[in-house]
Amino acid sequence: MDTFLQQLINGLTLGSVYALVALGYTMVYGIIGLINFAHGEVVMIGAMVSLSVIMALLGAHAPLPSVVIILAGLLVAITVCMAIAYAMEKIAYRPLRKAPRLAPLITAIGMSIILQNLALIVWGRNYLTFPTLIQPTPYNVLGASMTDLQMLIVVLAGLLMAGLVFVVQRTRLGMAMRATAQNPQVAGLMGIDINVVISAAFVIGAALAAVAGLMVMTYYGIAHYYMGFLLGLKAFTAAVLGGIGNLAGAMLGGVLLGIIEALGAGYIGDVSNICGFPFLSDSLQQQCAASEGQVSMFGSNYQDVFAFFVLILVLIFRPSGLLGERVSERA
Amino acid sequence: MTTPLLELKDLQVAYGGIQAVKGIDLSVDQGELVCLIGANGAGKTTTLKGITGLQPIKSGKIHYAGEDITGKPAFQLVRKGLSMVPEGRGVFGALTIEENLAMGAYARDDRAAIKDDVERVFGLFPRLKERRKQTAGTLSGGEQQMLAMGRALMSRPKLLLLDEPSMGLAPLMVQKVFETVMAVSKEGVTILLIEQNAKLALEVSSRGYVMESGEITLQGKAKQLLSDPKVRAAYLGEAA
Amino acid sequence: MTAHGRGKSVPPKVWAGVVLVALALALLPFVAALAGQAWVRILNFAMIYIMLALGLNIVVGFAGLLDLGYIAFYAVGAYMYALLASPHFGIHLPFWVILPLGAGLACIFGILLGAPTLKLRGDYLAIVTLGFGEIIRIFLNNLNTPVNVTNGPQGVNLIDPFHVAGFSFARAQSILGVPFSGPQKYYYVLLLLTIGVIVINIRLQNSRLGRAWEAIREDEVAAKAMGINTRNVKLLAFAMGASFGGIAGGIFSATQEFVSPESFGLFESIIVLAMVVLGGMGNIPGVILGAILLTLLPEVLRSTMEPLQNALFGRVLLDAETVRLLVFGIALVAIMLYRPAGLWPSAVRKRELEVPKVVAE
Amino acid sequence: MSHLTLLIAEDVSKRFGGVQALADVSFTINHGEIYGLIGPNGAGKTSLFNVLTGIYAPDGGTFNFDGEPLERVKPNEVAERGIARTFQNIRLFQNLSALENVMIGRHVRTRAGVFGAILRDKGTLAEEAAIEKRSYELLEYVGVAKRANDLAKHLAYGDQRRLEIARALATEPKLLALDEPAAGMNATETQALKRLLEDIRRDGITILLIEHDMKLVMSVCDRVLVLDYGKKIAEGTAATVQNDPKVIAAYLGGEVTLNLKGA
Repeated sequence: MDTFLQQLINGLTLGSVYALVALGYTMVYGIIGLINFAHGEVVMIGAMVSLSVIMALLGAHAPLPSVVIILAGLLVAITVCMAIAYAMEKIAYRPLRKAPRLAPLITAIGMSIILQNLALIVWGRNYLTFPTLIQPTPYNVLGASMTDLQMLIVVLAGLLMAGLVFVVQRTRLGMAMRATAQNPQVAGLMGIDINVVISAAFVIGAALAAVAGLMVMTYYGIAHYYMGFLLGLKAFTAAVLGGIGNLAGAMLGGVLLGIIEALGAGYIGDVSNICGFPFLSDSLQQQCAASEGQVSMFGSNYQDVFAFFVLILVLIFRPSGLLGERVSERA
Repeated sequence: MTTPLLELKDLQVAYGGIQAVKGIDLSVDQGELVCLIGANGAGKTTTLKGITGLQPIKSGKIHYAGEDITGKPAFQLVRKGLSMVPEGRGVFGALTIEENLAMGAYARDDRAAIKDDVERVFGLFPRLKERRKQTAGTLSGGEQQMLAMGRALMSRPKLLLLDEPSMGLAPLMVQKVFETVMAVSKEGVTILLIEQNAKLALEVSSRGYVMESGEITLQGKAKQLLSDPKVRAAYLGEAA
Repeated sequence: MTAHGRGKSVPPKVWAGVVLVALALALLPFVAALAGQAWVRILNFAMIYIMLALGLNIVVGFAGLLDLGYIAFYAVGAYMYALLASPHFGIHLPFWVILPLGAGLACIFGILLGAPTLKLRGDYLAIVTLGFGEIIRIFLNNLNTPVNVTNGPQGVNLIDPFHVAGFSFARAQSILGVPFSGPQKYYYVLLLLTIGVIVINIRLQNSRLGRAWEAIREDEVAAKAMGINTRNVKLLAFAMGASFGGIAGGIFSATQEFVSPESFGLFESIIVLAMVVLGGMGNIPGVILGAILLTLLPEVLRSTMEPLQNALFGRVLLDAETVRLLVFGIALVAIMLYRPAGLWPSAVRKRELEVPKVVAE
Repeated sequence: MSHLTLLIAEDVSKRFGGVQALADVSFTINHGEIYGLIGPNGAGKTSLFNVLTGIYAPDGGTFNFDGEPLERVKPNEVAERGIARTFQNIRLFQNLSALENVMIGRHVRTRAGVFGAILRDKGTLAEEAAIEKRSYELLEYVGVAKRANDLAKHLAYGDQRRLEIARALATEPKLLALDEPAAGMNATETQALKRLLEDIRRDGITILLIEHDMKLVMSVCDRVLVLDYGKKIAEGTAATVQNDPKVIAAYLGGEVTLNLKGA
């Protein structure tokens, strides 16, 4: 039982990060129908920039508390990510808004590669370690352990999501975003400059991505130029799982995917234990004997496969996702 | 001789290889209710889209309130008091009625006056007030048309362009819509009305233009057009 | 009626051209060898990429379906060959048995992936195929325990090269007094296969089926209204493309004599996609050009950039590999923005410049 | 069912959200006639086309085509059964040549598969030659043969409309359903279209015609069905329909009386 609860807590933490990233995919997709392939790279840039700033401040021996140093890193990362997302939309996506769907999708893939390799040039090929500014303290939660860092991630992600929901539901800009998502032409007739709205969706998504980048980095303690790819793909899966274009869906999908992954990784070994089968070969039976009857077909190294299976299954059986009602038909 | 509020000079619009509007002249004076009628596919909607920049125009000039607005995007025109109710209504189905109306006032920032205007629209269409918290997608076609018109009024337009407000509506609704058009006109809003329903359009208008295959073939006082056999011919394909 | 069947009477000029090209292709490996055997290997790689790109072109270029997991079929073909012709399982089947098997297995994978997903809209399909590609890679990486199927991240070593009755394509030897290196011998095998793949592609494009693919790409609703069973025809595109990937994979295995999961990452898929896009989606000569250009690019970068940087800065600031990927990314964006039809405008577009033929009869 | 009838539609209905696009529409089309379908904007004409050709499933009602029921049939099967259509806003394969567009129309009446394409055996080559020949003939038939090798998107609007008809004819339909073929044509082009429609009919193909050009409808159609708000309001010869007060009201407006003082 405590494994279950433990995996649930780990899944919730990771899922909160997925949800933040998924919101960026879903906002952009909801408004212009584009899978912004490069969004995962924005997360990576967020992690890298904040790391660089933090290292620089530590290196300068500035007499600042850790929290201030981290916040400074975060602020710079957010600014850089927003600027990148804004430029990306303007240069690579806007000119193709009326082109066939394949074209912007291919430029998005191109942008993803460009950002990744620029990061490779700037930060190198090696894993970078996050300095131990925060020493996570574990707390006992119903027999399982949850660190204060995990709590912070979950709470902060929750607050940010609540903030986004407020912006989208209650502000003028949010209303303009919802209107543009439904019918950009009529939105224009209302006096909305849809270019501004689309830029806003990109920029807000990028800010959330920057925060997510810092969270992942502190959680795992490392950053890498390639980290955005898998994270982005999983977050996209989360968005699809919840119903792409739907904010609540992205949050639900993120948390759900995190939990599926954590539970999957926790239990796949037991589920695929093959020692109970009588038709095992001699060598396998020897392995079973040597490992107290625990030889699994699949281990936790298959963790990353779950997201893809979830993605494929959702798209085949419920392409509109859990909360999505319909997938808008756009030519 | 005052300058007209809206004036089209030799407007030509083409898309996808088809010349939909072949050089038309048209003007609407301050306070007038003018209709542009014609059969389906005559180029009426394309004309409106050309005016509001939704469809790029090929050549010609568009003047509004003494200013050249040729090629200006729609979102800038709203701020100048030129508002359009698109064909098929175009309400935001997932937004509530109140939010739709708020969208209509997007270009304004006088909060108190906006609030008054919402009440004014609700006065015009009590049905909408009853359902203010519902999403617009749940409304019937006629109610959606009312919402679309109410939303356009929220921008406090000087000139209102209406594209086929009666399309697909039951007769009772059509009547209600036209009565509203007249009421709005009486309040001093200048209106250019596009309609397929020629009889109704001419009954409420002071002047009318008849469009056929991208050209204006007849124009004049609404009363005269109403009894002109050529109008009927233009619609039913009879030899006039 | 055969009068306007395409190219019935070939003028002598064209024949002369064909002979010249054939001669040039025959001599090419020896010219390349002057610059080093490495360049012969690069030529061989270019041909493997041409096959891959043409296979992907059927799916993306003809039928308009964005497949980002295409490299998985390449992997299936490569591992098929590696496992059936290496000491790993001690099985040593001849290549002419394995290549068709690999093509067939890749084809089955293509159908398995395509059947449930082809009703999805274009961009969803792209992501699902990408996920599929990653799943295949993860399995290749991990299927070494508890039963060792793929040998995991270490890959499979000592794979048999092509050989027919004692004649090995990997060994250097002198034939009729002319010294041939291993890669040079492979060159001719690859050349034959590549020409075969090109001919098949041209024939497919100019067939009832090729037209159906292009119809679906242009307008799926209209294609249905014309009586085209779009689901089956799309599935066929997927299966055909996958088969070519499988064949290319088998040859890759044999020429390298080593495979590992690392060769089949998402970037390989994107590189092949970049070849198709750069050359011109749907246009066979363009795709071939794209494959050649993008195979040569990293080599050119490697042989110019690093010496250049050494000369300028005294050290290498940017390695060629990074710059190569960066250039691919920039190429994808720039082509879509400025030349969406690719570097080589398609034949159809050229055809319209011709004076309209008077109708036969 | 008489041997004269080709298509029987009974009580066909279709709703979209809150809008009743078609309400219990029934009609029959006889072999060899040109049957007009008219009505104001939004009356449900194109919806009827889409339901007939399998693009949408009807909510209720049945079609019987050529003696057999036509229900829950996919668009490609509808084409195979012998109904070909054109689209209101031209849906040609824009980046393919005019000839290739028509050749694609032959798809459903030909057989060659992967192996035929690769091996180019005698049968496949003969079929290809026959496809090309027939397609040229059809281009000549509709009068765009001179532009056979031009991309569809570079054809003049009227030519595109005619090319779309040629493509539909290539499927060897028993019923040719045309959605506003004269839209965007000038008077001369419309005259040529009228002659083309008469030729097609003379060659034994039945035509279902949606059209807004009333002159064309009245001069070419044997019988006309008038829809308004998704309901059938009249059916008959051009002359009867033209003088039907309900039709006049639907087009010019009449049923609605305004309380001009009340507003």
